[in-house]
Amino acid sequence: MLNYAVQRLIQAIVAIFGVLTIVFVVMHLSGDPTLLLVPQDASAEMIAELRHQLGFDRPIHIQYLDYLYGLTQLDFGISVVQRVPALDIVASRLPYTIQLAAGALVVAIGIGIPAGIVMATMRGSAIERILTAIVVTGQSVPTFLSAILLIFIFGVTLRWLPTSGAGELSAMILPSIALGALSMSTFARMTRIAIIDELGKDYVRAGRARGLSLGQVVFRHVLRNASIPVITIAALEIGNLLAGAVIIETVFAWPGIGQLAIQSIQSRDFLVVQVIVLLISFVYVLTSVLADLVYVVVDPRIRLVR
Amino acid sequence: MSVIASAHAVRQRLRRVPLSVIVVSILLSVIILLAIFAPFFAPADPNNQTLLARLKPPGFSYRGITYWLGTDDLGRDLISRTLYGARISLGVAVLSVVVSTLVGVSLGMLAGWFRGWTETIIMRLVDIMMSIPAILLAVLTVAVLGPGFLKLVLVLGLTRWPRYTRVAYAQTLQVSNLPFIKASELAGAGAVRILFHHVLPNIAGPILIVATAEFGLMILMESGLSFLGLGIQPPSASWGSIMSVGRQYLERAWWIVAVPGVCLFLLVFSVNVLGDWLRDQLDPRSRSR
Amino acid sequence: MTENQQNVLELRDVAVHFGGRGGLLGSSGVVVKAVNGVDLDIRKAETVALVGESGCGKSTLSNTIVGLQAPVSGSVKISGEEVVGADRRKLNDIRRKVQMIFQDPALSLDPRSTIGATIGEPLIVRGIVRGKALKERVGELLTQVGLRPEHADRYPHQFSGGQRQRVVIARALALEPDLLICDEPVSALDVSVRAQILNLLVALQQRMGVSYLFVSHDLSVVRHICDRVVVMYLGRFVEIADRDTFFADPKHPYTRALMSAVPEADPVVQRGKQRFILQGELPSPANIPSGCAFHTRCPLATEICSKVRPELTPRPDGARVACHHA
Amino acid sequence: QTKDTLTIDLPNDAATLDPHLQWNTDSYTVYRNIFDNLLTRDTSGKIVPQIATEWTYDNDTTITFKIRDDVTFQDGTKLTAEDVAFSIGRIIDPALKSPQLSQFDQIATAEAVDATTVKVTTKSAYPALLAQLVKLSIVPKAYVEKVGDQEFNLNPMGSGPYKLVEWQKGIATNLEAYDDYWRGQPPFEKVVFRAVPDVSTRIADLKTGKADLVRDVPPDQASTIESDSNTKLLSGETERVGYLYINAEAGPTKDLRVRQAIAYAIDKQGLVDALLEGYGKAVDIVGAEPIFGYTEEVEGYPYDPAKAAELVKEAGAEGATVEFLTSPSYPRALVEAIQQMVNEVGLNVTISSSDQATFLKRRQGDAENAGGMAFGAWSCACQDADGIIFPLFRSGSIWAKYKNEKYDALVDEARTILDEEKRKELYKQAYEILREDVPGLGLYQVYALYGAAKNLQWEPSANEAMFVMDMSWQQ
Amino acid sequence: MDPRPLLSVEDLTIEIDGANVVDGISFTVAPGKVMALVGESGCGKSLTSYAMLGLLPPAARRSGGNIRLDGRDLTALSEREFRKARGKDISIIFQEPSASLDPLTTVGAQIAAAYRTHHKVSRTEAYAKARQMLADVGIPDPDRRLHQYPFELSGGMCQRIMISIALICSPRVLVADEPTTALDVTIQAQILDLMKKLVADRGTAIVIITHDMGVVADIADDVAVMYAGRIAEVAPVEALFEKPRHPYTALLLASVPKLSDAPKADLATIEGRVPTPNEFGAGCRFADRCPLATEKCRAEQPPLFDCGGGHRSACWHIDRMAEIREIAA
Ligand SMILES: Nc1ncnc2c1ncn2[C@@H]1O[C@H](COP(=O)(O)OP(=O)(O)OP(=O)(O)O)[C@@H](O)[C@H]1O
Ligand SMILES: Nc1ncnc2c1ncn2[C@@H]1O[C@H](COP(=O)(O)OP(=O)(O)OP(=O)(O)O)[C@@H](O)[C@H]1O
Ligand SMILES: [Mg+2]
Ligand SMILES: [Mg+2]
Repeated sequence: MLNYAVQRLIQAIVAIFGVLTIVFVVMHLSGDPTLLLVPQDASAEMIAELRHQLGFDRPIHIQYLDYLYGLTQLDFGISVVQRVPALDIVASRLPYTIQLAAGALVVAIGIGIPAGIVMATMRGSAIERILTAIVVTGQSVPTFLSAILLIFIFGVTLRWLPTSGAGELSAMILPSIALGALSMSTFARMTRIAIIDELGKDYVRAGRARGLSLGQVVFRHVLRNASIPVITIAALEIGNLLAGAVIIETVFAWPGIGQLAIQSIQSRDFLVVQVIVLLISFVYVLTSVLADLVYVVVDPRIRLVR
Repeated sequence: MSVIASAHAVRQRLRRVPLSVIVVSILLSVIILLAIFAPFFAPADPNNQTLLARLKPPGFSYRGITYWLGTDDLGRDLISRTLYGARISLGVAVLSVVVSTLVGVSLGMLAGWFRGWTETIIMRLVDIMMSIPAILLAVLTVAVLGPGFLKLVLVLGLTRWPRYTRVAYAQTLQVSNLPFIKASELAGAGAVRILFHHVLPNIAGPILIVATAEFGLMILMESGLSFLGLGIQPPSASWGSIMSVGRQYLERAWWIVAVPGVCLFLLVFSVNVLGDWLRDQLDPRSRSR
Repeated sequence: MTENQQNVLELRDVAVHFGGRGGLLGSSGVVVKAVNGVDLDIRKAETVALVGESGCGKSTLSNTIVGLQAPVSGSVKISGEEVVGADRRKLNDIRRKVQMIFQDPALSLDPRSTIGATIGEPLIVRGIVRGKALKERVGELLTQVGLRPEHADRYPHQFSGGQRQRVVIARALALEPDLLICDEPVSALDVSVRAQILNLLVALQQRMGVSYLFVSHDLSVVRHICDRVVVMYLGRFVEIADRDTFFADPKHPYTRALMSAVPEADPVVQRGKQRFILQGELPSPANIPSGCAFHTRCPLATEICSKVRPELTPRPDGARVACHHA
Repeated sequence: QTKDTLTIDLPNDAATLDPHLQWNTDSYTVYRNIFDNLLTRDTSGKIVPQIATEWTYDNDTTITFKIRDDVTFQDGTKLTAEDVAFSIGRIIDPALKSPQLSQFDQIATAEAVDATTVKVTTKSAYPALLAQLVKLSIVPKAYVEKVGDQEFNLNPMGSGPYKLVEWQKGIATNLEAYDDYWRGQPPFEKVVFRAVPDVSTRIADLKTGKADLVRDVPPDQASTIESDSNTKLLSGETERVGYLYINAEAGPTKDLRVRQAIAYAIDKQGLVDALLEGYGKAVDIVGAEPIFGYTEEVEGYPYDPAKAAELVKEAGAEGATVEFLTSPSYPRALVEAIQQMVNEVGLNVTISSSDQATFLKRRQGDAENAGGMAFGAWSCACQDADGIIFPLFRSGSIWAKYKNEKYDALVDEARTILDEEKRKELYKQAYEILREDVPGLGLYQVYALYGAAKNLQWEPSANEAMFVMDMSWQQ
Repeated sequence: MDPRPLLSVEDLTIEIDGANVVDGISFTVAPGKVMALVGESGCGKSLTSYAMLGLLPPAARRSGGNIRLDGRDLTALSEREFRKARGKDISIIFQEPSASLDPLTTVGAQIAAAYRTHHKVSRTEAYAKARQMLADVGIPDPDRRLHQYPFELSGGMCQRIMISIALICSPRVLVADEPTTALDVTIQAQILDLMKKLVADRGTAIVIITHDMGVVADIADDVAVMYAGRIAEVAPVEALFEKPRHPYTALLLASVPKLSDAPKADLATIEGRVPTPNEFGAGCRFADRCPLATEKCRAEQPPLFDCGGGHRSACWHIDRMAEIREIAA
């Protein structure tokens, strides 16, 4: 157990550090924000002056060390664009992101897993075909299109739901569906595969041999066994939902991390991007630890050794 | 007798292929053929603009040219653009899947075979890459590398490889404990030979499955980048970029999204059905004997 | 058994352990002592059977002999050459003289290679023959194991289990080894096919003078094929004897239990047999009982057994047994 | 049925609310409703008093402003000349690292002479001073000094018609009427600026009544707004000009004939009619009607593809590759249309679209790497030719990939004299040179398009400002 | 044979892809008796056992014959009724004991659940019953074992658990599909002894499927030898071993090394291989490999001839068996 904790900690530090470094380097290779900040009629000297003031004229390794030093002081820096601590900016968006990710997860899991179960147990039926079509639709419509279609149908035409924003609870529904659709497909496919795998195992036949119906075997035994691969993708999907929502958040004007991330990248607001990336890789590590713990709960064979 | 028997076996196997798989394979072949031979099938130059014929519905005729599926916002023929767009969408998807497979599988096999430090470094790198959301990484890399078809392929390939590495790694671990691999080692075969002659062919199945799933995703990723203005360079078009233009005209000109949208659906649908079928085929339990 | 015959295999105090040695991030720390200090010589054209329960270390020992597994201590010599600590090049040289046949023919062949490619692999990678000569050699080997040269283009799944095991044997023979390690070569096969493979192994030995280390738990097979029997329990040898001595007068209580547990294919004999059924199961090799490892299940066990480990000691009839009470 | 809240959808939220930091459209759209400026422009574009009541030039470099004495900040304190001088001094202080510094760096000092008088001195004669001061917001000295720069950005306070209630960064800015506003009661109780990046969503918001006013409607979408019974389209001719930059210092376009060929190749009217759906007006110079220095006397290039092709041939540039830089911020369709037009006369134009930062880096970098062409839509929000053609074409400026000493001299002079007639003449000459050399090509005057609720009354202005004070519900 | 067999399989035929993989097999089992079904891999033994439980895989279909348990035709039951019979009237255990248990549930819960499937009792009662059952199958310290997971138990232990599950509702027939193949010989001996004891104590009829002639010799009362989906020979165990009446059986027995053999002498073998279902001809399926085969064998399928004493054989040449013994020797 202790061994596990130590290992996970080292892994987490390595991963987060690696992510930071990669993003830092790539970001700085892509230019700095000075040009975007100055008015269009600024002169070359003015730009150079501002760049100097902001410290972007220093060699990249110096900037990097400087940044790392800041981190050791728990100082995440101040956004050059917004002149506000980068951490505050990200923190203010976090609740929205969590809301949306949770909504999407509800859609993805709430629809995806039952659909996968049905598809696995009713192979060859009409219901399976209908579900397959739904699942494939989720996988083949670009989110920028599905989002605007949802807005037009449920917002503009039917007027059932708000078209944008993050105020009321009802505003969450459309973005959750749009964002959850792709994950829903992933869950449905993985669940289907996991269950089909399990259905081929001997204990299923053994269960039926002692008088259980297929449905009973599925609910008593198969689901639990099939949950392990599904937990694995669930952990991966949560990370994806946080920042994978770039386009959805843009279209729905949902003020989450995804939208912030893309805007910060576009405006080269380095420090904000770094905080976001830090946050996401942290969540990633956290969810995979969580997944490990869930494995242990679900599967007595698994011990926290690795 | 053996000839007869094998012919019989082939017929038997074909008989077992479900109708849906056959239909879908034909569909896929048609899409691929249309894409490859786009210049033959396209009724018009996909980049030829006629500003006076913009946003016209299917069947519209102007100066003796009939636009069977309508025109886009610059008065270009939508069939032709969709056909040529297929080349780009498929091209990006196929090539980026190839790139990520090459990178991912090689690394995965190395990690699984050599273990130790190689394994630690590669698998930690995988962790790192997986914890940066692909779309952000892609946007960042496009910003550095600049846009363009090949760069796009590179960007998508280089952001997606960890998925393959994971699968290849796990599979290699499994396969490398099998007696036939040990037998090869005893025969004196080196790591390279074993990995390419014995491990790779035997882990190809699961990798193929990942690749089919990724294939559709790559097309979506490309269209996402197109939406953000970082995809394929105009005037070339991918299905994604046609749709991202068309979404502004949902009310005025629904056909702009509908035509590539339907194509994309059919493509992803076909690939998925094939992938699932393939998966079932590779599953030893579903094979008789 | 003439005196001046050279030993094809010499094992001296070989021990193989798993796990435990990991450093900072090492695994659980449990050490599995799979093989614990064994000595064995195999002479030319001799068949030695290694019997014992599942998990007692038979496969581990086999793997160690061919160099697939490094021992923690001891020496393994094939035809006088040391395997332990040999570099890759040397090991490859030594491996020409020792090959292995695995238990499951279905897993021993690469399903994606033709059997011709599989059999030819050792010849190709060592650059022994190429092109047409290779084809001929493969054909020859196939004929030798009772298959036809034209089978070379087929894939494993086109063969039955027995045929596959013949292919495996052909591959092992390609380098004309002095010693063949057969790790349960027939236990996955059907009864009638088993006989074919046993006949083949016997014929090959007579023709080529190859020695076998024959791992099995089927005593009737062992009795049929081997010259000498070694019984292994939890990583140690507990009895070594010539076949006739062994079957006529098994001495170690474990050996006797084993013999009475193997059902005879004859209802009259089988039902008339005096049964000596062991209670309990094989202890875990990660946690080997003190003293004589068998004392937990032994009907003869006394106090000394749990304290002092008996050494292999020679008996008048030539057998060597590790037991305080035999 | 009039509501007391006005909701405005902008593409982005304000980056900062400290008016001295950012000069991007979305930020100033918001904060200019919180602050008053020293000067402002009326709907016709004329510079008129706001906080300053009158001003006199003491000499070419000194100007004295008279300040209103009836203005209070939103905390009730009086706005004095002290505050005005502080505001000017603050923005030119390098310690603030204001990106706007370059707009005001001609100012040497600003001092309060008495409670209602401020004296500003410039480094040299600077005719654009007043136009620049239109962009200067007056901040309360005492408050800023008390809370500090960072806090002031988060909780700004000014003398404008609206005060900040809540700033949900990146989401929305909520304002509330300042009842004691010196120009009278503001028209709406509350104003909300929301950030809605996607134009289709903004339009959907408008149609469903979630927003009352939306900005940046593309001409293509005008008809869907007009056809909806709840919404209407507001359009305003602006000082913004759509132009094509042509690299005169590198690549095939270094050859004058090629640049001229490009000028002949483009059917401006066609672009305006088809892609802008008429919301725009073709121009012959790089400048639109509302600017000072605009002239109709410079002749434009007619659409003449045959002539263009001939010029290309003459220059031996057939099939020469011209890189057309662009970014997602510019209208893609327009870029593609221009590409085809230029291709048709024998050049080979390839589009390179990258994100805005990269685009700027290349466009503003050295000529070799700055592409052959780029589209731009320029407004200096100062309604003066100086704010356009000086930064764009004066050699040495980051945008200019062109050098003509005669031209440089003309624009240099024009920015240092105050005589309006003389300046007009200088700009006319400058435009003649630009016409001849074609380092850039004016395409059209941009019309700003807004979607509005049917009962919203507002007249968009040429400088694209959105003063809520000028809006009201229709009775 | 016993006048009132408990289980009788009559003319059972199972079809896969249009081929009769199991083709008209019949045998009966009396209460308290052990019937062994032997034959090479792939000859249809497992399919037969699945058919007895009504659990054929989707690809397979029972195309003829029926299975009677105490006179009741199981094949006529609806799926619902069959479900009631499974575990209560007829039970099965499989080759891989650990794979047949749900890895994520404690063995106690699994045994108790098996009881509660057919009896309306409280959880505690079911556990008590489970505990009793564990003690019956000779598991030491049953209270602790109840709360362990399958992975914590050895293969032999798991097989005992499987037997507990199979027997907890006191079925009258137990089908055991290669119950000891995956186990060590010492453990195999324990399990076989346990099964013998159960037969003696409870009078359960057992159908044991195996390809190990030693196991047959040890436990069976009667033996049915299957070849390529058909029954080749049925006989009481001693009779079969002593005097096989089918060439296949004779050769099979001869291929097992015996005490009497000289060491390293050639063993008898059967040339060729078992035909696959799509290679089945019209005649005797063993004809291609049979040293006695004649034209008639290839053309006509032999019926099961009664040779007296419960011994029946499907061979046209029962009278020439001496020749075979010659060959085998
Ligand atoms: N790679 C390994 N890591 C850890 N433990 C191992 C490893 N390989 C084998 N063991 C353990 O070593 C012991 C001996 O295993 P081995 O495979 O040699 O037994 P065996 O006698 O061949 O058994 P079987 O008859 O089942 O083949 C077993 O307890 C096994 O679990
Ligand atoms: N699910 C299935 N789909 C297709 N064919 C099957 C299936 N199950 C069994 N078969 C075929 O039916 C035949 C009989 O199979 P069965 O499993 O009954 O053999 P068996 O006698 O039990 O063999 P073993 O001793 O190897 O267990 C074989 O040829 C097998 O290939
Ligand atoms: Mg082994
Ligand atoms: Mg079977």
